[in-house]
Amino acid sequence: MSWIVRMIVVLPALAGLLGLVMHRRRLVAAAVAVSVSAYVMVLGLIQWVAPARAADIDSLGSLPLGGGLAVPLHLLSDRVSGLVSFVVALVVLAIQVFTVWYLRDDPRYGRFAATVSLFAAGMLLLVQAGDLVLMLVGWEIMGWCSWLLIGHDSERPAARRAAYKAFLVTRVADIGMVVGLVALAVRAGSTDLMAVLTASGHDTALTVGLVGVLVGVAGKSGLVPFHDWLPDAMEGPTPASALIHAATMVAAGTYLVARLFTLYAEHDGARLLLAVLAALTMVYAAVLALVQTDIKRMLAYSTLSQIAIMLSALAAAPAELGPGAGLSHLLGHAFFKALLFLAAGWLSVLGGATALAALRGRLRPTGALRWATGIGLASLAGVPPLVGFFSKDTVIDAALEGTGAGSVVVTIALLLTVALTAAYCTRAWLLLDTPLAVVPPTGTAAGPAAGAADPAPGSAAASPAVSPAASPAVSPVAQPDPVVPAEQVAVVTVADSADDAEVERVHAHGHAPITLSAALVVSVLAVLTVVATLFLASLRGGVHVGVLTALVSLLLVAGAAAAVWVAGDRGRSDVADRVPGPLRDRAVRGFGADTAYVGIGRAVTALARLVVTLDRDVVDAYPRATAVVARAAGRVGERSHRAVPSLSLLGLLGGVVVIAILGVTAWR
Amino acid sequence: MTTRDIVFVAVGVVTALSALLSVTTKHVVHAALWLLVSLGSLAGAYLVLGQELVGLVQLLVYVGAIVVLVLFALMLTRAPIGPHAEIDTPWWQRAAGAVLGAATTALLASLLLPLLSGATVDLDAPAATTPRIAQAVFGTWVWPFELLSVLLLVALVGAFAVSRLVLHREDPAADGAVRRAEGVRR
Amino acid sequence: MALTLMLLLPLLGAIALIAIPGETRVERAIALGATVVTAVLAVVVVWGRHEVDVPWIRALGVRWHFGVDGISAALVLMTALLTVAVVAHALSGPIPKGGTGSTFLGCILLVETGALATFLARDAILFFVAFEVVLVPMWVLVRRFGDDHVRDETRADAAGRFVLFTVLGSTLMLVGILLLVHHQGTSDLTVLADRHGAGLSRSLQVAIASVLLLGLGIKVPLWPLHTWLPSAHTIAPTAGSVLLAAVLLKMGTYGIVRLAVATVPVGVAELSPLLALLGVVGILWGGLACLVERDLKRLIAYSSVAHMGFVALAIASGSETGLQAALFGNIAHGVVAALLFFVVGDLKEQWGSADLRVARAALRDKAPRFGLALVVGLAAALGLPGLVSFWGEFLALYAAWSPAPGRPVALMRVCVVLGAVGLALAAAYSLRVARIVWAGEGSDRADGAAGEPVGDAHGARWAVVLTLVVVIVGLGVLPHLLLGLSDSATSGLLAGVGVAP
Amino acid sequence: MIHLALPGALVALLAGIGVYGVLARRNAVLVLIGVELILNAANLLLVTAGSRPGAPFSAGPVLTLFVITIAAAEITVALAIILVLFRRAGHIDLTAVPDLTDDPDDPDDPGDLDDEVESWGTPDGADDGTDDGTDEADDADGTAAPTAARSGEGAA
Repeated sequence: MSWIVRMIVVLPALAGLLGLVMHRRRLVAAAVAVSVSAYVMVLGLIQWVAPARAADIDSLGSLPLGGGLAVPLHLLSDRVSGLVSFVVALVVLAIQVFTVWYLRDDPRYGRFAATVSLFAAGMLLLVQAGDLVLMLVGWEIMGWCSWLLIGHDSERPAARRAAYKAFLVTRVADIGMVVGLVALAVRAGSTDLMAVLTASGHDTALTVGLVGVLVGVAGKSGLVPFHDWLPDAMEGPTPASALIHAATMVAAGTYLVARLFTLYAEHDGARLLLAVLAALTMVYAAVLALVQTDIKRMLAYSTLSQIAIMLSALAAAPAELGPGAGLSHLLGHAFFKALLFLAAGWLSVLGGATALAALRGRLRPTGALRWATGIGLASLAGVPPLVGFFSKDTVIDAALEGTGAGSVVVTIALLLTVALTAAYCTRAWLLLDTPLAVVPPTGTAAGPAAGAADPAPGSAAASPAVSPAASPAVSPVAQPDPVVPAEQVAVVTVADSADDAEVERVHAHGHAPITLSAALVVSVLAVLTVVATLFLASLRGGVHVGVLTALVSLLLVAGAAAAVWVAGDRGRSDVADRVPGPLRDRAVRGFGADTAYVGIGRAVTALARLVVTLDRDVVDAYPRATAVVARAAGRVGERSHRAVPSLSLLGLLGGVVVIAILGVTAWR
Repeated sequence: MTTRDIVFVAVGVVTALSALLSVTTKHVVHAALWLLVSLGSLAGAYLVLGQELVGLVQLLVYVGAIVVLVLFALMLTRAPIGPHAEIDTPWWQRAAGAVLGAATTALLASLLLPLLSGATVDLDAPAATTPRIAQAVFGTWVWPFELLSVLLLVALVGAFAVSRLVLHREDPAADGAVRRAEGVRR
Repeated sequence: MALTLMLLLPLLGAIALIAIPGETRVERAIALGATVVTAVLAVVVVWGRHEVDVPWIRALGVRWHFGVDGISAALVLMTALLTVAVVAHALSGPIPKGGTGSTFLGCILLVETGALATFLARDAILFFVAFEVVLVPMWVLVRRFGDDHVRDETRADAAGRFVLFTVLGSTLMLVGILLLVHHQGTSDLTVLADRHGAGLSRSLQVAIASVLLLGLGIKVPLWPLHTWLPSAHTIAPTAGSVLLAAVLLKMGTYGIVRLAVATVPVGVAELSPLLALLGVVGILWGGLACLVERDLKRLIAYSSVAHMGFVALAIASGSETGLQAALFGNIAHGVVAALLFFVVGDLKEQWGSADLRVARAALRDKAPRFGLALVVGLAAALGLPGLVSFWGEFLALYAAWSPAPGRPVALMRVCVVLGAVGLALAAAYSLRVARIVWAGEGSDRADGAAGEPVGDAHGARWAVVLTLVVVIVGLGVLPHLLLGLSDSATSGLLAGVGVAP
Repeated sequence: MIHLALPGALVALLAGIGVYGVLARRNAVLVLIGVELILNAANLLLVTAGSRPGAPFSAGPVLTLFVITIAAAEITVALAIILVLFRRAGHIDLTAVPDLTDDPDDPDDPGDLDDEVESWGTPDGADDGTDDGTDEADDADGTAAPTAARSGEGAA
């Protein structure tokens, strides 16, 4: 068993390394990436279903540290980690297969696939880790790989910026993570998970640790103050988005909190904080998802909302129920979100754009894709036989069972979110599926910039014409001199993502017709979305649906869907158009969160400039002052030695005589 | 007060007086000549002290060579003939010099006189000092002696080289321009 | 025997090289041969834990005492191996202008001699002598072989700053050593560590520790004493920068551990709040300066200030984990800074300057090998787990959170939080560099020569860079190797039971 | 019989007079006369000490001989230097403020020393031929004749 666990962690890393070495040979890179993912998936399956003990602890070799700290580098293998790693490996495999098609013309495919493998290694390490340090390792590796993946198309300034923003925001949140983990480790005297969970005493350290870890989780999972990096991360290729959003990076926070659940369950303050953040995020993100003009950004906001739902389960569930509800939503979400993203990628290739306005009605003529998207959206909305329904209702049920202020907040937010989720899913479906009227309502089309993307049929041919028209809006006109303005050299660059929201992000290197394997992958994910509830059943507390809650949520879903149906005139118009223009525009831009980030960045840059000035003029003053004084003294000394020879001789002899007199008198 | 004492005092007075004159006279050349007298009478003092050889060498080297050299130097440097007020430093510096000289004398006297007071030496017994000195020079002191000859040689060559030395001075302006041009090239 | 040979070989090589006039092929063979054999001997010496101990200056009781222990082993290995890399790198390209190649190589070998002797010295006076040996060749490297694109005055200024700062530092250190030796009656570091400050009054310990820390802090460099570093790094040739960052700075921290912590523990404990504070200010200061710094080499120099801040913080914690973290951080920074300076030095050689304002072709596509090395170096600089720097920094934060008894806990914890902020700053500046140089921010407006792709690394230079990348990843994945070396030695050092060989 | 206090007193006198001579003269040659007096004082002291009974190795007279020789060497070199000074500055007045500037144009250039050493190294003939050649010829002429004249006067 330990062999399998180690292989699960090590193999993807090796695949990443090999892929990096072999990145020029496309076929080899693809073969390595896909076959290793498949193998790891099989290993994950074995780990999940193998009839083993409840938990199995293995070590990578404890660190030889002399002090009071033990770093055993344990790997903890149990049902939960088995199931999660199986699902992660499955999603990764799907993404790898899909990528072979999606990036078939991209010269950087090899490196992309290798990075995805490394990313998977990071996530699997986090999943298998029974040690805080290993968790942090996996956590940060994912952050770094997300930087590489989001910035994959580094020719585009928006992609560079988004990658930078994503890593920086999560890294700032990781300040809390590192401090929190250090505090927890100090409290236990060890970084072993079991020791941390069973340690007692040191309430301050516990509070700092739990809150710190929460801050870190909020960063990676996109809870409210840190949420804005996630929609921007859509600048990466769609498979990367699927990877980041479905099962790995943003969900890692949930898994981490679930692993530490026993600590959180007994600490009301940290749980309340988590509950408030999650509640705020899920409603806020769902509202924003409703008005988005870009399908990938819409999915990104829906991810924010769904991740908050998972975390809310952990914040509200009673201690005896365990983290099962959150994990179950994590797994369910992994299936349908991966499905939705891959479908969106497929659709964007067909439509040549990701803007909803450009994709209107393009779903209708496609067969499998239409079904897959439908299943995905339905699952997201929480339609009964699909996995989304079960996992979501499990969360609601867990929240209802909880006590305290946190669960109340969470329950209210959950019910609101259920309705909002159904609404935006319906809207998306209607927009994508309803065939266009003969005269498209361009005048009232969403947002001012949407007019640029002409939703006329045959836009696959039109999109190359659109892209250059849109790109000047993104990057300033090239200047003749090669010197970058100082503003660009500094950390912060002007916010351009908001203007970018409407720009198509489709990859020029993806227009070939879909291959069978890629289509098959999407279909398999769709099937799994239907049946995945069976997987969840093996999880303790994984599926727990009360009749009342199911009824309430069904009513909410149906009501919201019907409302959208009516308000959107059966899909012939966009519901979001009913929102006043300026307000909607602001909502599309995320209500200026980006501006706030830029403001913070500017403040830090200003501080940095101050530091450089101080370094040059104040701290450096003392050596320079010393130099000036020394030089002046030297000059004075030199001048005094340029005297008339006979005078100098007089002085010299006078001195000699004086010294001699002193010597003689002393000798006496 | 023995005879030798008296003779020494006489010679010593001549020595000291001529030395004093040699440093105070206003004639440049007279200074050299008074030095001649002083060194010569010092040779006499050596004789009185019973060191014939030293006295002889003193006469030969100092009186015969060095003073002549000094005279040559004076001529080569176009020393003025006749009394000349400007060979001396300003009065205050001379006063300071006098004080310092007196202080030196006082210092040395205060050291030497107690040390040597009462010490007498009998020089009347005939003693062949020269052979002893010859033996010492070529026996005990032979290595320093050889070194000394090398030193003399080096000094001669050095003096020759120094007098041939040409202090090289180009036109400063042109030099600077060249250097600046080089700086630009660098 | 092997130890003596190891010290003598680079010295003889250096003398031979400096004696050789002009350019011949012999000098290359001598330099490479001497360094490679020295590196092999270093491995042998570290493996066998060799020791040499004979009387040297009897009148002063100074002994010719060299030896390896867990604290110095990794540093010795790193110095010997990195010098091979430096020499191989220097030989595979043009020797910097300013003098003959043999002088250049000779200076490198002299620096190696001094550094090895410093790390091996077991006698305080000997330590000081070895410490000083490094100075002059390093000055030559900066002054004569420095960046020839700047004015001569700039070079003179940088070299002068370097020399004056470090000489001031070592003078203060000498005062501290003399005080210590005078009061303890011996200069043998093993004996001094055994006594562990016994027989010295508290105030005396504080005085000695403050002089030693001040002197060595210049070399580290601690925060307000760091202003010599950026200019020296910017001007120095690649070899000089690498040696400066990877070897010379380490001598400062090593000296603090070996000279101050081991011999006057009470004094160091008394001063550790200040040390921690300066370290943290250095972390933040360096990180912030890197955010707007425009010269790439200066930027790496400031990041060195930040990284050495972590080491200072770890030492200030006074715990065993802290010492191990400090030693680990030392090695990590040495390797990472070496890699970055190799890459940036090569880029500067091709670009003519390392100015970030000039828009240039993206390395990612135009020079993928440099790109890879740069990205790995930057990732390591920001403390990415799985790479070598992470362990030093994480353990430093851990150690500072739970310092040894007697340290102000609250202050240290504030320092930890600020240090973690420094980690975020490190991410910001590393990615800023990556975004500009690797991903090519502004590369669309690069025209003329700036838009041309640079020649990629190849041959020996690629081998050097690749080796460093492998070491960075390898030690990051398997920190056991390095931590195992220093494990028992640090506990011995802290407990004052002598340094286990 | 002789009382050694007498030569001792003479030593002190001579040294003091020598010191005064060194300090009271502007002419460099006359300063040298003062130096000679001091040297002779030292010689006399050596002889005096050497003539005390029991002085070993005949050190007194022998060292005196040595000092006389050394003095000869010294004065040769000193006079040569004075001659050079005279040729360069046109006087041998020690109270004049000396001109010590090496190169008024660029006093801080570290290359100066190198340049000067290089120019010392060059043989006279090469580039300095015109300038210095005439100078030397001038000196040669100028020394021969007046020396004879002045030595005659001096003798008179």
